[in-house]
Amino acid sequence: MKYLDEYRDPAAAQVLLDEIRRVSTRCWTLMEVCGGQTHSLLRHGIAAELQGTVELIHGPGCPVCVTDQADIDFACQLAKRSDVMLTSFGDMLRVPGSQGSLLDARTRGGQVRIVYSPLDAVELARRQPEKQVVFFAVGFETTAPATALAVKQAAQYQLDNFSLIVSHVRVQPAMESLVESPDHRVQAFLAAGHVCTVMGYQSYDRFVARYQLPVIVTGFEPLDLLQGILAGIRQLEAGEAWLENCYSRAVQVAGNQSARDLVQEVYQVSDCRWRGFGLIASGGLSLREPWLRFDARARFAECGLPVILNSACRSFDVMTGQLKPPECPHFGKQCTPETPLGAPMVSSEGACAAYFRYAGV
Amino acid sequence: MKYLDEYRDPAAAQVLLDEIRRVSTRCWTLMEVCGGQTHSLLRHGIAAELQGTVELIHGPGCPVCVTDQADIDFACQLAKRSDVMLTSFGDMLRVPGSQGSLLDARTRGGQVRIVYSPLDAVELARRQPEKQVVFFAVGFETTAPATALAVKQAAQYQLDNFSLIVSHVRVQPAMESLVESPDHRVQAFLAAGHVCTVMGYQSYDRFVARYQLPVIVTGFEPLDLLQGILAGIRQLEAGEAWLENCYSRAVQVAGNQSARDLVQEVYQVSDCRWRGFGLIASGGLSLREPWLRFDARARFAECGLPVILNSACRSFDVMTGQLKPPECPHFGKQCTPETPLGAPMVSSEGACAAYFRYAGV
Amino acid sequence: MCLGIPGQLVRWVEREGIFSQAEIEFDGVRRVVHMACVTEAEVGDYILVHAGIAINRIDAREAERIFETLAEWGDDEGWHESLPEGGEHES
Amino acid sequence: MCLGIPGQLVRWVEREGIFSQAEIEFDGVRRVVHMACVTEAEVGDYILVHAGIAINRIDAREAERIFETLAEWGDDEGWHESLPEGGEHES
Amino acid sequence: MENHQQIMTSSWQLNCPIQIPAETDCVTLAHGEGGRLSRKLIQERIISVLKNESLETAGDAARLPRVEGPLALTTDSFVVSPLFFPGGDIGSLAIYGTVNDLAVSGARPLWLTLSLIIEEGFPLLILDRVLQSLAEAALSTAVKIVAGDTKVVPRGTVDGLFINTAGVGELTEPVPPGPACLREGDELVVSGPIGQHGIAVLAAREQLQFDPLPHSDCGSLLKAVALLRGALGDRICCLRDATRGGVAAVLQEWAESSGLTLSIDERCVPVSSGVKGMSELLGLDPLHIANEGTMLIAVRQGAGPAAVSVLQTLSKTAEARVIGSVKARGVAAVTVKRTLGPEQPLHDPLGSPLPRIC
Amino acid sequence: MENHQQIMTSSWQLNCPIQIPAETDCVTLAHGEGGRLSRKLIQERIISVLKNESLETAGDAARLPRVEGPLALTTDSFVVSPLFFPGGDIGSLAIYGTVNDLAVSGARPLWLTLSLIIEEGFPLLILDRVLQSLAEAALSTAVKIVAGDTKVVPRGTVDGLFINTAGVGELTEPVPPGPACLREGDELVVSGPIGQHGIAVLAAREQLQFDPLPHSDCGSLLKAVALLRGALGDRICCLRDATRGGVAAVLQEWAESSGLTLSIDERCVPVSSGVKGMSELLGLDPLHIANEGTMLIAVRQGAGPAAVSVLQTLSKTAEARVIGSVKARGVAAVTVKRTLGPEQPLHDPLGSPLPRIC
Ligand code: SF4
Ligand code: SF4
Ligand SMILES: [Mg+2]
Ligand SMILES: [Mg+2]
Ligand SMILES: [Mg+2]
Ligand SMILES: [Mg+2]
Ligand SMILES: [Mg+2]
Ligand SMILES: [Mg+2]
Ligand SMILES: [Mg+2]
Ligand SMILES: [Mg+2]
Ligand SMILES: [Mg+2]
Ligand SMILES: [Mg+2]
Repeated sequence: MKYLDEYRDPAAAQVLLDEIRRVSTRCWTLMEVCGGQTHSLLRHGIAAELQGTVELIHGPGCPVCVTDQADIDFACQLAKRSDVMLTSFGDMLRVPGSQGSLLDARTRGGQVRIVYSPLDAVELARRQPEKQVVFFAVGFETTAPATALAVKQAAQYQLDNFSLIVSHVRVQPAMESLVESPDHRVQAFLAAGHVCTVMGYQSYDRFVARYQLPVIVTGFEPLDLLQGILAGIRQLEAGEAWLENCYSRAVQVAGNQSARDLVQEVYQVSDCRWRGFGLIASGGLSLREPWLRFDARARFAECGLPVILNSACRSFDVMTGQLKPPECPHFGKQCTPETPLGAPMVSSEGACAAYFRYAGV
Repeated sequence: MKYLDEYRDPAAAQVLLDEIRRVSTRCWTLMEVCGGQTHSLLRHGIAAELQGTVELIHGPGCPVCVTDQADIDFACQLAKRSDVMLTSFGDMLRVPGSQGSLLDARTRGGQVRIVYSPLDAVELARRQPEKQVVFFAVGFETTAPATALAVKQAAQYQLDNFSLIVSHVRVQPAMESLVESPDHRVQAFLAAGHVCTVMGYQSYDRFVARYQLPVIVTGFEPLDLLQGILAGIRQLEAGEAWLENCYSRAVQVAGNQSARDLVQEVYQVSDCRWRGFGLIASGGLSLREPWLRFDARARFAECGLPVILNSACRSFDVMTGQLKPPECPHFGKQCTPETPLGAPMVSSEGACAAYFRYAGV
Repeated sequence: MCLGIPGQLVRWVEREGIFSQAEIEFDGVRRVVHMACVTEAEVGDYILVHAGIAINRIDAREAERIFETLAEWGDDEGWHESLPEGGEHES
Repeated sequence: MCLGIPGQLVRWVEREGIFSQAEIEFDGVRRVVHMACVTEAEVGDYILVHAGIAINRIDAREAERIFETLAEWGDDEGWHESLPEGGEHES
Repeated sequence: MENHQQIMTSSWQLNCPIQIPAETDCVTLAHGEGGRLSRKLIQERIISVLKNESLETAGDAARLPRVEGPLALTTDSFVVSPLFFPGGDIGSLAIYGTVNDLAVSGARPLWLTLSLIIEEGFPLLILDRVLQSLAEAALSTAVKIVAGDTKVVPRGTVDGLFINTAGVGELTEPVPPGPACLREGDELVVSGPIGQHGIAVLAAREQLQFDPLPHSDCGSLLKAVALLRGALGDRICCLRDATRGGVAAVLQEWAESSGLTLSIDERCVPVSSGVKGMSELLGLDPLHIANEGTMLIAVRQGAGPAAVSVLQTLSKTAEARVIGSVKARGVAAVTVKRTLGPEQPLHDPLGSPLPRIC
Repeated sequence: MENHQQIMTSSWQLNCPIQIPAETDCVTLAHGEGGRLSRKLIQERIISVLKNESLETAGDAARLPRVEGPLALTTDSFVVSPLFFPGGDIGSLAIYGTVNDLAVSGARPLWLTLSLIIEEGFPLLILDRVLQSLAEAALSTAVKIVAGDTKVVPRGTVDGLFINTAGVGELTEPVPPGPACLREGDELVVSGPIGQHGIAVLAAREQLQFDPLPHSDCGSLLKAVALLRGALGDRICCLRDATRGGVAAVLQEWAESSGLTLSIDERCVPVSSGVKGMSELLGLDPLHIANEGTMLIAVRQGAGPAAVSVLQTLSKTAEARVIGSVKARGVAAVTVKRTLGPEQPLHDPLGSPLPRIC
């Protein structure tokens, strides 16, 4: 496929690998922010090739992993109501809340349906006016334009049977909270390419200036990742820290203005509980006033549930790069994809799942 | 089984048969009012044995057969609503309305459930408060106490999710309408035993006096039927016409006062459309004022449907004794239990079905 | 019409009002039947049951009549002279 | 995170407002994608699609850069002297 | 969680005697999708209970030794609701049903395949119980389950659990020739009281609240058939387990195959008192009600009493009776004598009998 | 009646290319209850389409001739949703699935049993269509359906139609010994492009609105297996149709059976362009996606190219490729080489892959 296959070319990758090895005088520590990058690094054998040359640590960039358990519990509660059809991306189905996952809720009789797009959920609501269709809106800024568009379409169609559980999170506040921690080890960031496709990367100017850490906007294919790693190491070797875009075929400096306008119109920035992190100031999105009628929390106010947190999981440490998944005492023992203790083991993007799959146990 | 098996004794039956043959000087025409009697006469071989001695013609006594198509259509409509569980006796399921039977409605997605007793439907309503449980209340006066009791229990339990489609019919007005017809051939009636168990038989005094026809209260087992037939023939041979009770182990003159009170409290006599007959004055029951909140017609007022009558079926003639089922031009041809043109072919008590089953085609 | 089956009352479950119930045995199987209309029955009585409710007690005395009559006919060479009443008479 | 796949715009279905849509081809299969955020694309352009909506056009010129760089490295014996920029620079 | 538990158990009628703990494990879609969980389910819950070599080494198909005689092959799907009923369950039924079909066809049952279709959310404890019962029935009839398949389907697309078994047997001489060989004078024998299975399942499913619940006759006919064939040899015309449609359906099929009239006397047909009571109450005819361990046998003229006395030596068939005979084709294909008069045609029911009140 | 029609068709996904007239006849419970309607359904809709003697004369079991060689026995239930998908339907699938299981086990397929579980309300026209497709598949693979069973279950207790087939075959020498015989150096061959069935069904079921819909590879492997066995003889170690769990699941099972590591190169595995595009878009790995007419073959060292060139003479397997080999047991049971570096463990999926966006 054009714009995919050529970025997986082994010979080209080998050239970049060699160059990374050549320029590295020591083993730098880079954090790839996005779970998709983590998977690609492992899947394509890059992490293994770079062992000893670069230390790659995994960032908080899996929206499924950081979705608050209380939101999952709420979604499960709604799914069990006979009048509700709960829709979400396939990713969310196996992530455990405090009382099981959405897949468990379906196994116990709840109605849960996978959609490819939030707009498909709007279509379901149009076709089934007797059902309350609830879309569980997880995802970073990349996904927010799609759910914002869904809200606007639902409003245009005057649907009163469509609502959202908004669990959108914002990636940059999480990066900030991470580097504010005194014991963080990150020396450079590979910023999440598709978030930047939507949001651009101007907002990292202040971040770079304040923390003096290189930030490289990076894509997802092997060549993209290697290019991002190489750029980061060059900055580090040169003792520099600036903002660099290594994913220029998909990312412009101001991002996608229409998409940003859409997000801006429907959502506002708000504080947000991140699973494994706790409350992050400005860490999420919530619906603005005119769209509150599409908020599932308001529509089904009676369904709130207390949260039971699972304290055994070390996901905070894993997602802040303190701990590699195999170093977690539960990894591969009590915690496997069949019996996950935490979200990073269950999401297809989670770092623990990536290690479990690709690194072999 | 006590009070069943001894009344099926072949030797005793033979004695009665012989006696009937002995006393008959000509072939009298008796109508057994009740479909249960029709089936028993055929099933136990009595009709065959008496061929040439007595002509037995079949009366309108199958409540399933005479239930108005409009009521069936209404029941089918309700069954298809997702919030309704339609309950009825097994007998009703195969009877065709103008758009198919309840079994068809279920095949097309409607929720239809067989109950043994109307009181079981009340229990279902108690256990499933999220469903509207509708009981399709067919039957003669025998069944009315059970459905009246169901209404009273539902009121006591304060159920707002239980209602009835009342299609109860009264047997005596139908007998009257039948003998009012100038071309009727009935010389004596075997009155329906279990209706009399509830209602007694005082009300036949006037009937006998007016029409000068013997009326014999008759049970359902072979000896009961033979005894009733014998009694009728004796009256006819003696040129008499009076009211006689040949089912005295189950029927008292005033019937069952508690059961009558119950019926009286919940229902009032009303005009009623009988399938195959048309409107019969005082031919049915309807709920009295204080119980109208249990009327499914009121609760689901928007579900009414126009009636399409099937004009090919000769059920009126069959049920008034004008036509033996095999004489109907459709019998066994277009009209079989699989493809019934009329209710008498489909109800397990219907005269056409009885002939189809027991008399062989 | 109106399938009515006799069974024997083996136990009262509840004797009051519209919820009164008793256990009735039908040739080896028992079922709890609504008794609101036959409140005066006693254990051992045979009850006629229709659609889950009792509609009458079986009158054991009356139930014998036909057999007594038949027995008479059988005993009596000239039974057909003294024709038995098939049932009680109400004019 | 945020699986974004490039596909080629083969046909506009609707070009107006929040309901605008186009048919996008991904290696042999096509799907109608919501285009509200990429209204300026033309037939033949490659579009980055995420969760059923277009989030950007692929910049064909920028896409070549890495290969040009690699080609230069390959041509030039002393390529490691003239280190290429990995990407554009924003300070 | 009370509501939760209710949702879980309300969608099919288990009628299972064991209490399900609220936290019990359930079958999930992943159990049926060919990965680790699938293999775990099959290894730990199925093969371990049904243990035998062929099943353990089976890849796509079981490899079996050669068979001397000609073969018999049969299949049945079991969709009974509720899964547990007095006298049996879907597991034992799935074995006995197929074993009986082979036995009445004149074959020695050898191997069975077992295919499970399980609804997502089905409790594993209940599955274990079904498999245990199935394994016991297989052991008692000495058949081996040599190949299997397990599918898990999404909630709402199957009612709890369906089971299919297919069976291979070796035909042993003399193979009963079948209903086409019937001739006038042949005698009809039923191996025991009829209608028990159908009534037991109906009472349990419709929650008719009868007590004691009638017991199904669900069980193996292997021994009875073996004894009978040993004693009567080629005087046996045909045998048939009287399942769906009851004795009436078997009579109907035999009458059609032979072109003759099959005639029975209702008063000779054994009916247990519970079945009799419930049939009267619900307006049903035991001749139309299903059996799962009772068969009809046609034997040559005069051999009826011998068949009965052989069967009566086994407790399961102690109430065997001659119930009728084969006659020249009369008005009807099947006739029944009841209280009085000439024989009545025995009607072929349209669908399963529904309980009725009038 | 519009609402009516909607209720009727909404409860299962037919995806059937023919338009169902509103007044079409449906399967009713009575069709499954052993009476007249049952016999009519079986005679007129099933036997007439599948016509062969055994089925017509079958009572409880089919009587079949003796078989010379040892036997193979297999079963599968087919629960695919939707019933019709591009490239096949549940009917053809039920034949090819079982025929393929016999073929890859080294057997010549002889006889099949056919068991239908039908939901009340299922349109007869659709049933006819399925049976027609099934009959054609049986004809094309020269297997006979000799015994059957039909159950109709109440509305809501099954999703339209499930089919079980069980198959009997005669093993022919040399029987491929199976994965336990694998040794280092043996080569792994895939018979064609992978993932087509799973992607076709997923796209049709979830109504993902892709166009053109990818086609399933649903079809018979009989010819390919026969050619291959003829050409390679005992150089074939084992064969397996890569159904549920895809190629990855077969590799995993073979690695477990042999105790060795099976190692493949992703870039050698044929994937059609439609499957590739959809897999990328939905975040799925074709190695985990089901096939229904594509097999994995293990052959002795050096025999891979011969296997491929034999297979390439058939159009169905024209894209056969050597994809890997057997090695001493390393870190992982199954490994895959992708873009760079050492081999990656190929993970065994937990349940079927779900489409994902992140
Ligand atoms: S291995 Fe499991 S318990 Fe440990 S951090 Fe990962 S998800 Fe949490
Ligand atoms: S045979 Fe059919 S058409 Fe004729 S009267 Fe009876 S029910 Fe009606
Ligand atoms: Mg296989
Ligand atoms: Mg069978
Ligand atoms: Mg069978
Ligand atoms: Mg299988
Ligand atoms: Mg269910
Ligand atoms: Mg059988
Ligand atoms: Mg198989
Ligand atoms: Mg298979
Ligand atoms: Mg069968
Ligand atoms: Mg369904």
